[in-house]
Amino acid sequence: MFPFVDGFQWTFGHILFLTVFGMVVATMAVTLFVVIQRVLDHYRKDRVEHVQWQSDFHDLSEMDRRCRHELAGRVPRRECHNAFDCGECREHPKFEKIEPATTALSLEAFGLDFPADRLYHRGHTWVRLEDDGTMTIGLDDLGKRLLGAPDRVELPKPGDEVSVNGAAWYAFRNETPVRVLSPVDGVVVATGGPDQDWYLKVRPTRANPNLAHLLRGPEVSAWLRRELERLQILVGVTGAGAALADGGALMEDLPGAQPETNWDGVYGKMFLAP
Amino acid sequence: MAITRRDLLLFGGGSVAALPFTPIPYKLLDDVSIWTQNFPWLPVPVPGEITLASTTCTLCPAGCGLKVRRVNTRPIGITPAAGHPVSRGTLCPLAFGAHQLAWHPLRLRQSRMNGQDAEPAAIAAKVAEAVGAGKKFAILDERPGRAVSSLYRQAAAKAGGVYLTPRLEEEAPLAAIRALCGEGAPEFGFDLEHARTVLSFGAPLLDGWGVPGAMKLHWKGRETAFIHAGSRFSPTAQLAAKWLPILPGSEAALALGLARVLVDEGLAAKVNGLDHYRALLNQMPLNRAAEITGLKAETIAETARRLQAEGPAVAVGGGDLAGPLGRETEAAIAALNALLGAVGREGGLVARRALAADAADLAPATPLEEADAGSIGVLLVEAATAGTARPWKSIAAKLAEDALVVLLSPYNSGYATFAQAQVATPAFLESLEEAPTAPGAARHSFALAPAVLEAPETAVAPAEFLALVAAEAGWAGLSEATTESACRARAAAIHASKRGSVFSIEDASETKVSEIGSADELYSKLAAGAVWVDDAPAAAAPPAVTLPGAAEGERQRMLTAATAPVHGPGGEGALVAIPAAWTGNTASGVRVPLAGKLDQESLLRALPGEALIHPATAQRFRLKQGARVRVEAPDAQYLATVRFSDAVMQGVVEISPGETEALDLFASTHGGASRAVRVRLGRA
Amino acid sequence: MMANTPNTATAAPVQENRKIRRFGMVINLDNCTGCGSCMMTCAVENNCAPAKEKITDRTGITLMRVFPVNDRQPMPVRQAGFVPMPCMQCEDPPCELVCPQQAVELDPLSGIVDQMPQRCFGCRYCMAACPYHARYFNWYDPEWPKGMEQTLNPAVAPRMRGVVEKCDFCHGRLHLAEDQAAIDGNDDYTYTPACVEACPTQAIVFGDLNDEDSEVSQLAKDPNSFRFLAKLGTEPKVYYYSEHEWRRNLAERDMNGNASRNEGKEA
Amino acid sequence: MTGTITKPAAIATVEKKWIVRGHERCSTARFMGWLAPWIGLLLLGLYATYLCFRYGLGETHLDNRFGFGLWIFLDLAVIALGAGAFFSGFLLYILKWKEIKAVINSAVVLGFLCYSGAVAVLAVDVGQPLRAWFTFWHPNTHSMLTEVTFCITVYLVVLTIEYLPIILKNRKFKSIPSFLVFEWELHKLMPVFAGVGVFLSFFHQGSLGGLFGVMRGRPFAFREGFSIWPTTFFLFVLSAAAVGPSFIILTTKLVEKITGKRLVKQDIYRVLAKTTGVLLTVYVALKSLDTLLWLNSTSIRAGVAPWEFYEFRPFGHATLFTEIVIFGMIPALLLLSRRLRERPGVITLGAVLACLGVVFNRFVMTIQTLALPTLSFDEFMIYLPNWVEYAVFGGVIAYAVIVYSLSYRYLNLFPQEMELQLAPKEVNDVSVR
Repeated sequence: MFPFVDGFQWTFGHILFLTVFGMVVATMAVTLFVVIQRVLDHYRKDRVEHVQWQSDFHDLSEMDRRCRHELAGRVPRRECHNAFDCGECREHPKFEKIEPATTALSLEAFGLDFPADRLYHRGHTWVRLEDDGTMTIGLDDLGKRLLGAPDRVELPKPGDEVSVNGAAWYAFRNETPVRVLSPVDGVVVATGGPDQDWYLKVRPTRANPNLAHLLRGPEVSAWLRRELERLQILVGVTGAGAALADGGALMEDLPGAQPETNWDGVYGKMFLAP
Repeated sequence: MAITRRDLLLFGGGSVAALPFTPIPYKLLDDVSIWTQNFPWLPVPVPGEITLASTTCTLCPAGCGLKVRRVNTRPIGITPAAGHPVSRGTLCPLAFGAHQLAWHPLRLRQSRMNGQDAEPAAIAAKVAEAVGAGKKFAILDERPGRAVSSLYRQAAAKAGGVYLTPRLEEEAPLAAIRALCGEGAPEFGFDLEHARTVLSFGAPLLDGWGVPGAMKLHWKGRETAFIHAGSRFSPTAQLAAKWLPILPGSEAALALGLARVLVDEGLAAKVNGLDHYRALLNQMPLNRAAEITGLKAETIAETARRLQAEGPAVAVGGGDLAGPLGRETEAAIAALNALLGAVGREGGLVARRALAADAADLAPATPLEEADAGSIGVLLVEAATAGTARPWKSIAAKLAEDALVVLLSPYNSGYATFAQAQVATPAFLESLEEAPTAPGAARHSFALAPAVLEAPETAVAPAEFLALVAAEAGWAGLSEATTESACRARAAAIHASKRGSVFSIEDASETKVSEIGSADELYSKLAAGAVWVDDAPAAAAPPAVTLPGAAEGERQRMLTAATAPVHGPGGEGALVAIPAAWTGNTASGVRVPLAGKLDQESLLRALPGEALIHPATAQRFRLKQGARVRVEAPDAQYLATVRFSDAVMQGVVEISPGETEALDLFASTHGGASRAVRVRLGRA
Repeated sequence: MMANTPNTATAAPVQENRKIRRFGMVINLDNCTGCGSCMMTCAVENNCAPAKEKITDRTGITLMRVFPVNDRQPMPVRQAGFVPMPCMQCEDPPCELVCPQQAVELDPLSGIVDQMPQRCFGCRYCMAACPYHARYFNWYDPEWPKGMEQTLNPAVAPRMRGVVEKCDFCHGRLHLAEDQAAIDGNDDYTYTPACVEACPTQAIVFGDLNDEDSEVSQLAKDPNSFRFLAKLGTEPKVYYYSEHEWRRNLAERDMNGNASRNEGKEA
Repeated sequence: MTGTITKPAAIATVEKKWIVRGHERCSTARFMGWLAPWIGLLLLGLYATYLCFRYGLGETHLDNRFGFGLWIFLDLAVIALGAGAFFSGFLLYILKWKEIKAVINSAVVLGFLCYSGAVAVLAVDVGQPLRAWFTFWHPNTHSMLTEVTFCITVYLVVLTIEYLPIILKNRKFKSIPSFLVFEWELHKLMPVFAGVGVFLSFFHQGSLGGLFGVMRGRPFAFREGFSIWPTTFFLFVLSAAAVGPSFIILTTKLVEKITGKRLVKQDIYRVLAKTTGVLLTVYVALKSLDTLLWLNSTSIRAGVAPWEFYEFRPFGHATLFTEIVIFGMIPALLLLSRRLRERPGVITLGAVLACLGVVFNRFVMTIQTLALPTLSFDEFMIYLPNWVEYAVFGGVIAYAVIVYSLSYRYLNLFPQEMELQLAPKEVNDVSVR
């Protein structure tokens, strides 16, 4: 077979055979090489969290990947292909201008507390732009009720960097870890916690932070309605199926009220970390 | 520096990635595959120059010449001896593997008595003690006619005992002829070489009679018609010019039927006693012969006419690998030969030149069957490694109670389970052996088989053991006797006769005995691997032959043998068993280790212990292929494995003898009538 | 690193001036008495071990095998005989084509289909491909009773378990003849395989089919000579001879018509 | 910790953390109970393997006539069924049929198990497995088996690479950032591997057929063809591609049955069933044509009477009828009909018949080919495998079940599982082709 083995004679068969298999093996080797190069590149550029979000987003079910414009009723069916990064989305600017966040507006929040002065991330966090140029990050009301009273939280230390769609902090409820996604890029300047209204204060890493991916104004209501529906289904299927609402409003401590539910699964869905 | 898990992982990963670039995996792969090509447990043959050593096969009575291919002292193969006057450059399959017999797994390396290792001298003392105590002494010599046999006969004479010989099938018809010739008749031999038509009564002329392939070679380029009458579709039957498929046990009826045709049609040669024989033949009309044999009457008539028309013709009795014919059947066949004028004629039965007697003072050779039942108190058996075996029952019947049986054999097999003492003797090729005249041969011969291998130190040659017994028992003249001395005596007798010539295997040269200076010279020639062959029979007037059956009782016995075959109607589940093979497969010795190539590893022969049966017969007994079945004869039974063969006659089961127990099935018929026996089949 | 890789039979390139032989056989079926001497001597010559107890006719190693055959007529008019079957040494061997690792090779000098057990990994594809069932697998390691390994023929290496082997016309003897010829400086040699030497009726004629004058090539051209399954196009170099039609008819499977048989003989 | 025994409950708690987030899986104890008999079977298989390696293949009922037996037959069958992996890869990555995404992970795992299992059995089946690499060192480029060996080896590597991302997606593994990043990048380039897999599969599935088609000495198997490839080459590729989707249907339905969960949407089954239907129709047509050609020309020229092959019981004419009509035409028509495809029962039946068909075809090609006599004095031979052969193969089945069960439990084999868990009814938002 090989030229360096005794008595070898080249034939057409050898040439064809070696060429074909050489090409196959070469293709596979090159591909693997490229993969490894790209992995190293991600490490070099510190894009691990970004990749993680991409990967998680990829794993979300189709139902969970609906475009915000579909939720808001601007388009009948649309699946997001951009990992919820509307700033990078080509289609996004084509839709009508989206209202800015304003206190003047009150949102239909189905008995929940969703102030209109903030921008909402689809991972159930909110961002409030402070006058001093910092941003306050907190858990929205649905997120709070989902976690109830967490056993503990692991917050970043001031000076740590958080990146958009990367982990902002971890909360634990009943031994179930919840990775809460950061709505924005920034450097932590102060930390709050479950006892306070907010969790993190961050200083944006860029002068002009891209906030296009955050929900605001009336679309928050549309999104919230969809989230409550999802929750209903999730709990209905994975749990005992009892009503979550206590006299019309959602209960304060959902896991406490419904311990039989697989909250781990619910958190994965609701906090976009499958 | 702290080592983190990450470091370890990196190190591991890096090592794995780098491994293909080191020689380690390739070296490992290489070494492993080389190991598979040279597994340490595989023997490696030691190279060396191949030399040839001439000797003679002594496993069966045929006495074929052979050369042992050797590397140093190790035998690595067997080659036929070209031009050998007895074997004509042929060998049987077993001979080709015979050089491995010395290492047979059943090899007996230590003499034993009562289940314990014992010195041969102790066994000899025991024998002498028993003889001294008045027990009747006997020696069963499975290979009679040797020079050593004369030592046995001397011993038997000294001890007042008997010297027993087995029945050699090829010799039985010759003995029957001799009986027709009256007192002082010569010994006869078959001269098949010059016959034009040969009718065999079950004799396996093409697959086991004499030396292998002999007939094919004899008849090459000659128009020899070979007619075979037998119940088995054996190779001989398959290759015969004509096969007469007779029912089991009907050989005598066929012989009488043929005789009847010859006599009735005036085709018979001039012989004495035709009148009384006609009285016998009158009771065997052709139709009756046809009915008993299962042949058409015309077939018998045509065969008889053909034998007469296409002479010289000869009938060969003597049974075959399927066991002996009865005495009466042999007589009927001898009578047929007489009627054909084959006695004393070239191409028929020729008178052998007589061989000088070895010594005086010999006990007569008594056929085993003729020994008195229950008479023997001490029995020495010298077992043949291959060759004809007999059912142990036929021996046991002759033994007194508490008889001491001593087996002289290199193997722990055959009669070993019945012997109180076993003397470990040298195996084939390990000691000087001799090959006397092959049974049925027209000329006497004598070959020596020099030792080619070294015998184990513990092995004692039969003659040496006899010397030990003689020393203990005080038999004069025997205690110094050895195989060599006996052979020297035989050589001296041959030299004195000045007859025949000596063929040396080594250089394929022939020397007339008359040209050899001394008896010692003749001996040393023979001892280097040579064979002496007597001169051709002298032309002489045919002896006067008298047909058998002069006495009414004898006629009655012959008629009974012919008309009471075993295949008649029997009870439900009855059928006839015949042995499917005799020589080689079963013996008091062992099978050649590689013999499995012929039966176990191929379908050439029936496997020992198999019961061949026609599928239709099997269906009658609801037997499946491969089933274990109990074959029950009147006073013996045997467990066999069923194998279907549509070449087997319906209502017949062919037993391929595995152990001597299989032969016991046929023991009840052994002495007299036939080798066919009525049996029942039962589930194992 | 790979210096010790399995041996290669292709080592010696064909020297231009060397005589090219086509060793072959003509087996006279009329002479075969089915005694089995060829099988025994073959086993001895080629260092086949005595069979283990579990071995049957379907798992044994009989490089030369004698098959009992008959004309499939009912008894007692049936005619029967024997067919000794060594490897047919096909000129276009189907086994060589299929072996994935070149453990089978048609020797260009002798025309013998060589089997290299040292290289064989025992896939048994060649056994499936051989229509003559001439290939045998070592289902176990060979085992000799204690001491019997002394009787091994030094010209032939015993095979290990898990490899295929077959008749190679006594390659050991050929090599001895070749070595002797090389010493003598004489390329005009022949030799005798063990089975040919052993056959008591001299039913096997062996020699160089390329040599027009040899007995074997004369016999091969005899109208009574035939080859088995000639229609498959394997071009066996083992011919058979019989003066009996029923034996010659064994060459091909019965097509319920005689025409095809004749075609088969010509092919 | 020293000296204390970890309590089962603690094990269960830890074990749960490996399960994909949100997947409902049975208790640890129940899972162990399910695995136990399979582990037993695996151990039996390992014991039988030991027997073969220690004493030799004489421990099986294989013989010189049936050098190929149960193992090779089932290997061929399993490799044909495992073709679902390459063919669904082809549909998803090359033809971009997105629906296939719902089963691709399961298909890859099945493919990996089929191929690795087949290779494991082969390692027992060959007499000298330690010399198997000689094929790479001294390959006979004319041998179909060389091609098979090369392709299967490389394809097994491809399948391993395809399996890797699925494993790395395990909840625990993906929490390791480097695993996650590697998985992500590998996943992005998966179409390259899928393409290589398709190429390799095409050749080795074909060469497996060629294995028999080139055997000139076996007129029952021998086929003429195009260039170096006999017709069986193409028939094997086609039949493997045809039943691959059916096998995915069957395995998925079986997993659904065992777990009591819905794992893929009905329309996925319909797409797969239709694929089988179309390909099987083409296959049956070509197979029939090939059979006619072979009976009327190829076999006659090889000296065998056209119908003699079917004169040996138990392989009568019914064999041919069963292979082509019952296991070919009927499932092809069942799955081809849009109306019949609407009924899940019909899909199951069609898929079962199609899979049986390919298994039966492989059986005929291996076992019947070897059972039939070639020489005029040959006997037709029967071969029955012994327990060692069954046990070794059973061990491989057990291995496959165990690995698949672990994969199902800890990996996301069916991406639609969660969605279907939540969906109160059929969600028909994927357009049906």
